[in-house]
Amino acid sequence: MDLYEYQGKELLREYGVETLEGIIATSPEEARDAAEQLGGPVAVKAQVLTGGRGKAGGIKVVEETEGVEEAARQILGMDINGQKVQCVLVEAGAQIENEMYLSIMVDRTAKKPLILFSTEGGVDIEDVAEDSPDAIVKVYINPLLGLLPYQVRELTFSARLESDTAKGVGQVLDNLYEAFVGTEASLVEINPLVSTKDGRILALDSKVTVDDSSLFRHENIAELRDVEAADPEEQRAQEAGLQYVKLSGDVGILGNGAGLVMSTLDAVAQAGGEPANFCDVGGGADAETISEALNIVATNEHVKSVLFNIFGGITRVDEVARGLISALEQLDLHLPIVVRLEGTNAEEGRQKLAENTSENVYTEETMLDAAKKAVQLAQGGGR
Amino acid sequence: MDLYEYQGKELLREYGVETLEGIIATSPEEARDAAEQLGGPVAVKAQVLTGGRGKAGGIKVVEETEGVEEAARQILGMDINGQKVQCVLVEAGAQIENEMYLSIMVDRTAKKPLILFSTEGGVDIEDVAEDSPDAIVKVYINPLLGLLPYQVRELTFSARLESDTAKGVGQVLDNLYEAFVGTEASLVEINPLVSTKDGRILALDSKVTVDDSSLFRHENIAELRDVEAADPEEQRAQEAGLQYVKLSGDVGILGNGAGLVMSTLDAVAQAGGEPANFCDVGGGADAETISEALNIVATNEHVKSVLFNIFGGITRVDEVARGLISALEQLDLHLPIVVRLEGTNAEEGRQKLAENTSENVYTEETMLDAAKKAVQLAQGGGR
Amino acid sequence: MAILVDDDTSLVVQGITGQQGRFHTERMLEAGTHVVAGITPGKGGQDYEGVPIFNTMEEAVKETDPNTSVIFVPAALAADAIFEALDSNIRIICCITEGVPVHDMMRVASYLREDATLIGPNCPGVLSPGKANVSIMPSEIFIPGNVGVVSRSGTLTYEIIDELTQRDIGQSTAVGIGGDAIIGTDFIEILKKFEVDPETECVVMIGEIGGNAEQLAGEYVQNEMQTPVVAYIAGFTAPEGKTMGHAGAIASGGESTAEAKSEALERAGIRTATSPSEVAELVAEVLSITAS
Amino acid sequence: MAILVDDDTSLVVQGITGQQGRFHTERMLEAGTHVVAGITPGKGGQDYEGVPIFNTMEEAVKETDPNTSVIFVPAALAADAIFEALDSNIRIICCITEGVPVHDMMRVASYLREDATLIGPNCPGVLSPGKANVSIMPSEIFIPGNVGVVSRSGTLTYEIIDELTQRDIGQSTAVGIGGDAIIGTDFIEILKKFEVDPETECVVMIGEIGGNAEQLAGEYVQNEMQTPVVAYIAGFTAPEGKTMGHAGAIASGGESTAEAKSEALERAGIRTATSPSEVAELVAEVLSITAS
Repeated sequence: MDLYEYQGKELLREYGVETLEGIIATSPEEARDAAEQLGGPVAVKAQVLTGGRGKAGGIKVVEETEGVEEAARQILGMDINGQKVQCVLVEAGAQIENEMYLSIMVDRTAKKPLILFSTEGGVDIEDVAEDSPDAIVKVYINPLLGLLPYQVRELTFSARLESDTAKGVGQVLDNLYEAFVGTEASLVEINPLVSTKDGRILALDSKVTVDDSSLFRHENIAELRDVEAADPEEQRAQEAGLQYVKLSGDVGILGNGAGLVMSTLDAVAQAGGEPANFCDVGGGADAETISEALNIVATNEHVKSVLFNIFGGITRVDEVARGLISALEQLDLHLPIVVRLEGTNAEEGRQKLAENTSENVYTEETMLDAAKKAVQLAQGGGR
Repeated sequence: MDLYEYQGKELLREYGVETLEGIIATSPEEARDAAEQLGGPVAVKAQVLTGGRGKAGGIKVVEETEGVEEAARQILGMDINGQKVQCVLVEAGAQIENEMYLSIMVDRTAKKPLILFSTEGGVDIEDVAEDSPDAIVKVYINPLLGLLPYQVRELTFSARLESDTAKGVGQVLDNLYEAFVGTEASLVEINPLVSTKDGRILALDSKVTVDDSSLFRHENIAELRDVEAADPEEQRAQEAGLQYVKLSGDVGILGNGAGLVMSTLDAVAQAGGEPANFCDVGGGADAETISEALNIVATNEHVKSVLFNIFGGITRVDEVARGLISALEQLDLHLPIVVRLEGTNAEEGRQKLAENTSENVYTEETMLDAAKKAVQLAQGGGR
Repeated sequence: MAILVDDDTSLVVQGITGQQGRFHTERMLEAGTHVVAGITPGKGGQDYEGVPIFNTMEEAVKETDPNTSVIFVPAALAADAIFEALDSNIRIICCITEGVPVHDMMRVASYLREDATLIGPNCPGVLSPGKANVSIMPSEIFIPGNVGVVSRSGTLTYEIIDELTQRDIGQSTAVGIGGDAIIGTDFIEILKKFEVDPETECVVMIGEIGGNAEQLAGEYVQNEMQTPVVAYIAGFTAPEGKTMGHAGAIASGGESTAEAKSEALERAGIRTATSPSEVAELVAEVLSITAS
Repeated sequence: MAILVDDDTSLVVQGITGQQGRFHTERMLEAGTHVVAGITPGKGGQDYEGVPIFNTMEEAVKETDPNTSVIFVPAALAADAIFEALDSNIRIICCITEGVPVHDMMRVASYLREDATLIGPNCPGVLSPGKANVSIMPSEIFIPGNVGVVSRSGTLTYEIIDELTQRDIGQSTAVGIGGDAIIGTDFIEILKKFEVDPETECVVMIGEIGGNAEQLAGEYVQNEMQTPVVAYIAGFTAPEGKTMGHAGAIASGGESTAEAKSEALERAGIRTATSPSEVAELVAEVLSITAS
């Protein structure tokens, strides 16, 4: 789960990382009030869960309070990489001396936390990694020992920081590691981390991704989940316990098991089609779940055909077929549905389906054939 | 550093371990006030840093508040294993169902925390270990992982606790482990840990020993050090940075290095004498330190002779001799002092000493001869 | 032979009395697996389908001496169950549980020593057809043979197994290593085991988006492995930054995309299929080459 | 030969610019020890007595490739220094620092792997006469020879070394394992090394009150060791419950008393002296028996 900049900063402050003073605003008027309260020049920053908002015009620095309302008006409602800006962070100014980069992430290969630090901040770290890899300092942490003082020294000396800056960065790092562990984040990133002319070290931006699997023990963070921003389709699927990702194509896809569904999407693409979604109905897909899943997929007005791909292993295929039949009876779907059933008791399942369903249901034996059929149907042919 | 029962309980309560309500009192009047405040029957318990206070009459249960003053009067000032009782803990009563034993200690061999639990509490755990070793459950903790839930289950199931008691004991154990780590204790012991008729699990006594070496980062605990109770000799030595232990004999002993001093004590005992103290003046023993050490040893009125045993390694013996000479000049000691100097530049040192010191200073070449001489002098002979 | 689990496997089921534990214990028993013990705190002394239940692993080990465990406990308790198994000297541990917190898994991974193998979490487990089923995989679709299968996925693996079986190509062992970001055993360790397994003549590796374990495996195959490998990667159509079902299946550019993985495997000289059925075709080719 | 430190030792001094670090670095250099680097954060680039100083162990290792370290940093930083050395693959680490918190040491001990040896803390270090001095021991009183010495104490060891040297009995290596409750290496591990050291023909073991390491060592000597051992225990007159200088020297009944240790060693067939000079006499006896 990704947090907005202002949410991430709130968490970081709880762990002692200093940020600029900021106030969240959902209207131009609120933004002006915020700016007045803060005084002096402010930055008005779009709150979106995507990068590149600066280039998209989502950040405006306003020297005089009068300009804030107009700036906020321009930013609020803006579409940045498909996300509508619903609020802005109005943040006090600072006299920046240096911009640095600091992050801690879960390293999948090393299976431990990895700290990245660079004196070249404010730019994309991947660009730094490509252009001047030596400018990035890496430190791996043993999670059973935590961040050790010598590792902080290794980082600050490797980065050739001056003594005062080293001390400040070291303190931020200690706090950030506490935050990383305390919130069970998979990523905490401060870019830029700045030193100011008056000697402070501040987090000017924040990107925090927390581990969804840990939310059960972090109620305060779970509450930050932004239901408004989520796509209604995805939100409904989540409530139904489905693994669901909305895509931009016209072939709706359902299946059991994440790998199989990903593979089904690929098959549809190979057949020349475009998947409208990823939907994993899970192992024991009963009539109710299948019904809800079909319903959600059909909600998407772009969907022209549905591909339902089941490999019955432990769940027997005839049982899945029964669930599907019952779901189709409950629903009044006019979309063509291609069903591919394979695995344990597949024959019985297919037969049951043939006996019970209406003419908009097609059955295929292989995944590739099913994908072709669904694409054909979506493109208006094959009926 | 050992804590008094009431100090240990205060710490344990901070970590969520439940105890009975109690009030500390230094006079019979205070004890009566405390009992009135608590109401009902109370226990009046001598606060001393030694075991066996129950047998010594240091704990009295008083049913009626009237009896408290008398009980406190009897206990206050009592001598228990050489310790004068300076305060009592007046503690509320409880309806006890079962007495258990729970402790966590630093296990030197395993180099990790060891938990001991027994359903046979309120008695000496070493007796239990001897009489019914199966009644003691042992669990070792990996300090990098901490106490794991499965280990709590192992303990409670091995001890065959009933489900409710298991839950309560498990909670106490979690809290006690937190306390053990949080206070950097070398021992936290609750004996007895009791279950009450109303289903609570309470620490009825507490024995907490914290690691002296960790006190620099535990100011709140360091402040509990009881300067009043400490022997004035030992206290003065501690302030002078000496390793000092007061003993009951008549041969005062000084030396450099803990092992060598222990060995010197043994040599005195082998020669038929009794050491009056253990005093390690440390490596770089300068005139000031030696002077203060001699002074402290001489403070003890039982001391009849002093044995000063130095093996000069890195500290050269002639330098030590210079320090000793200068110390003796500053002091006006009439006690016979046997000096044994060995090691680097020993010859020069001995010579210097022979040239400069008065008739009450004797030099010997070996540790055994020096010990014999000191014992002889203490026993009134040999001058 | 086979790897990880076989006739010598004696299995303890951690969380045997939960819904999943019960269901799969029956299936594992049906497949002839030696299930010697189950663990459910508080149910010690009972039994399930003839398998004695213990309160703790300590008791189970003392009474039944298992060498392998399979874990069905809830996500919040999974790391504790793994530690319990490790500390009791269980040397092969399959954690089926999905949704184990990543920080828990980092701690587990840092504690793991070389003498123990953790498979998963969020995995289907390990199955050696005709020998032992320590998994939630449908043993009905397997037949014994000489193809090793290692995969980050569940049903996709069954799909491919089914394609193999329909072509009468049997399997030595199928290992689901799990779909999470942090798992106990990566492709390479399993490939190493298949490489030294005399029974395994070809290995199928099923990868997906997220991380770079497939690239590392590709390097290993190229540099160290004699046994031929056929690969398949799922997730070409996955959008960037979205978690596709498995917690670890997230393409965030660079090496984590299906394209990057597929290309790297091809570069490493590994036959890479574009569909599950092509996997089976390529395996058939490899085996006929090997046989000839 | 000798154990732990010898001509191949290349030493890094952690905390080289403190008072103790400077003093003993000079002495170690005088004894011919290859001191290749020193570490003091913030003083990287400087040198002390020709020894280059680095800010971190990482830099020191990159530039000078030491295999051994000696630690003189304050107690609060000692565990961190040990972790730094371990993580930089230093395989022999002598921690001289006194007063290291016990909980720090439990964490260190749990992190230690078999491929590294930590001596101390609160120890005088290790010295192989004529080869290397990684210690605060006075090398002047040593002469090369074939008696190994292992001890929990400092000056008491010097006393005994002196007695040996005065009798012309030289030493292979002297190891001060430290006087704290939790130390990196116990008697047994050192005895094992002496046992396989062809140069060492007799071992002197110097114990004291507290713990039961001497008893465990006694068992090892009795069951596993061919090399003769002479022992000495200090602290017969120590009162119960009092810490006698060393944090670990506390008799609390049972096995922790000098009597119990001494008796256990005698029972294990080990010659146990009652004074430092008797140690030397017994060693002389043993060596003359061995020689004859």
